[in-house]
Amino acid sequence: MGNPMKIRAASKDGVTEVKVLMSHEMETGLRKDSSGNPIPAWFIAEVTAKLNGKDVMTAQWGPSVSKNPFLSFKIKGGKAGDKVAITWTDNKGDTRTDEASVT
Amino acid sequence: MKKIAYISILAAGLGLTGSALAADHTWGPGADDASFQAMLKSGFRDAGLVKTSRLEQDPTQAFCSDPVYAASKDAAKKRAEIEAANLASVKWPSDGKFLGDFKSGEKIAQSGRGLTSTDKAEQVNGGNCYNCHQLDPKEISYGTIGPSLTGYGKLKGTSETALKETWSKIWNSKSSNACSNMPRAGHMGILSEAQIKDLMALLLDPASPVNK
Amino acid sequence: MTRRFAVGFAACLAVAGFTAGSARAEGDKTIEGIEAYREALKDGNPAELFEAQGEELWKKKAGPKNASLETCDLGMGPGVVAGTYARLPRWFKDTDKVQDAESRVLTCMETIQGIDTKKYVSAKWNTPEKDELNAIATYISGMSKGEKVAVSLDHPKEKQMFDLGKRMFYYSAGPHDFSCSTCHGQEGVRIRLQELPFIDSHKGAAAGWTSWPAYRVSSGQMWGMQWRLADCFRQQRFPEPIYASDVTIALSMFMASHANGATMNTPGIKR
Amino acid sequence: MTIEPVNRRGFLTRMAAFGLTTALGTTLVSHLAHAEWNKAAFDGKSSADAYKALGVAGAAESGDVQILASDIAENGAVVPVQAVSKIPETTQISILVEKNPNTLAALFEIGPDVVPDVTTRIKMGQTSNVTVLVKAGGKYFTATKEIKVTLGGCGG
Repeated sequence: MGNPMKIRAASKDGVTEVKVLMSHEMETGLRKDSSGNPIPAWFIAEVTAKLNGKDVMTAQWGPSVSKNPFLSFKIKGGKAGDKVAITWTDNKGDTRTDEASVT
Repeated sequence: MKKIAYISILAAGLGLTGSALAADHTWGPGADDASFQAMLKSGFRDAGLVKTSRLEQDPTQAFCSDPVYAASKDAAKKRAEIEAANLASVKWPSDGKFLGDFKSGEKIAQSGRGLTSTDKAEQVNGGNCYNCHQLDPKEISYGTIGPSLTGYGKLKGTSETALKETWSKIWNSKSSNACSNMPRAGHMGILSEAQIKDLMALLLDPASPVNK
Repeated sequence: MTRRFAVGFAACLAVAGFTAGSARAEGDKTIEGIEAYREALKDGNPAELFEAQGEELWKKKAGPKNASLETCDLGMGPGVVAGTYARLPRWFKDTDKVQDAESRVLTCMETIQGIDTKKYVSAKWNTPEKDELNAIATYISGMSKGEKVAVSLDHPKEKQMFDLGKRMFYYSAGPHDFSCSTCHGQEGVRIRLQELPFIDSHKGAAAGWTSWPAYRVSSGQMWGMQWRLADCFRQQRFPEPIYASDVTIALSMFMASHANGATMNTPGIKR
Repeated sequence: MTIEPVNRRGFLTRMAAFGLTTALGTTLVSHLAHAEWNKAAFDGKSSADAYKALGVAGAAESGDVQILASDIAENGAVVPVQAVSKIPETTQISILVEKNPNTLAALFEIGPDVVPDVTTRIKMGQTSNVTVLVKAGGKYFTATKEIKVTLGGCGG
């Protein structure tokens, strides 16, 4: 399930700027723990952004996206009250969706 | 209240600066030594290889922990004594050779590792040099607490005076400046004699990037 | 001495085919690049994720008494969180101690929730216990964002803590002879590329105090002031300061009261 | 992968200009979300590997692709990168870090309702060229910038 995301979506001059912070370790799989055992890769692999239930952007990520990822993008249109939903799915199959209203 | 103001003016007159001055009873006569010692004792615990005994001070550390007194005119004699004692502790290279390998010296200068509570015993200590000094001009990530040492060897040459001055500064920085911010690498066993030779080469070898 | 080194520096670069002027431009470019980098980070501070977690922990019933921390008195009365971080550390009548936000949370966990906080104090950094405390401190600090620091030294114990903190700041020990002041005792210097605030001044203390708790991008961890101080001591090659001990409160008091009047910008984001 | 979706997307983008997106968007963009995670591309150890796995036959450098990032990163763990395409019919934006153990960092499928302007933060193991690869109208375009990663803190 993971921890909640922080989503901000603000509409200005016909463009909605969306900023998302996700809570995730984004472990590369290349690091070792203190006893020298490799730490398995664990990262968000797919991200989907929806506006009012409709896909507007998807992304595929590798483990070199930073820990606690930040994503910012711009939707054409969008107005106050519209719903922006973000879903991520990690390589272990864990997934989480959060939603925010456009302001 | 009046007395404090008077002391402040007096201190300002002596050319002392900084808010260290406002140090009413932080140090010296009237200071609450008992509370401070109790705070130290209750405030720390052993962690990894680091024991609470590290909080015990040698005379140099104790002297420098009161920055107002340490920098005062009254303490001039004491400063000289501390410098002399530190200079006397300098061990010169056992084989008479001052310069090692500058490439290895660069690695030692880059490393800030060793002797922390999270370091393992087998960790080779670094010199922490780039934390405070510029050395190889190609390294853009350097600190400024100490002076730039870029071009140091060009400036100093390799006369015996230069070798000894540089060696004693690295081995025991307090030999020339009682309360220098610089660690006493040789004296405190942070770096080995061989490591110090390599740092000497980094600074003084004409082929070192520091002197290119 | 300084001038001689400067001459050496210029000469060296001339040999390498630069002029002193371009060398300076090069240095400025480095600093500019770093500033642009920091600016870019401000746009989305992952500390917000921890603020949200902290708020949840604050409001969640827990412990033998199955109570939330919502009635905790952080100095402005039970239940008040907003503005408290900017007024801490302070003396509390019930404990007769000067406490910072983090030590006060421990008190509330004990008295309100009935939790034995020993394991919270002894837990290492980066454990669930310490992560909880950091998240709660982050939440509390966020509720003072924009507030002016207003720490009192009126109570004798508050003044005593300040004095002890100042003395601790200048206390040199360990294999490297380091004290806090080795790095934070003068204006305008840096370690590597990291500028170091001069903590025994209003400006420097304000820069430090008003930006912690902060998200560390290097580790992806959320650090409260307790962790910040503990890691300073680690790098000083000192033993480990005990969480919420007087040593940590004293240094916080020294820093926070120097920062009086500055605006809290917490939680921050740091390298 | 067939060429068909590309053409449809191109069509869609052109239609968007006429304000028809709302009418057509829902059905046409749906394949966006279900593209399978491209393991071969993310496993690639070089730009060449990643390009091959992505089906990039040749990419031209273009002034209409922008990579906005500071010249220096104070810490390689978090390097903010903004990738912008001014090229019409942009459908995909990828970020590649040449010297990372795995070159491809992120790939964005840009629907017609989204401005081709995305910002994220990536890890960099060392100073490296960073490339933004844009797919527009079925062709590929790039912009590359070196980002220096410095050693911060006390080097410990």
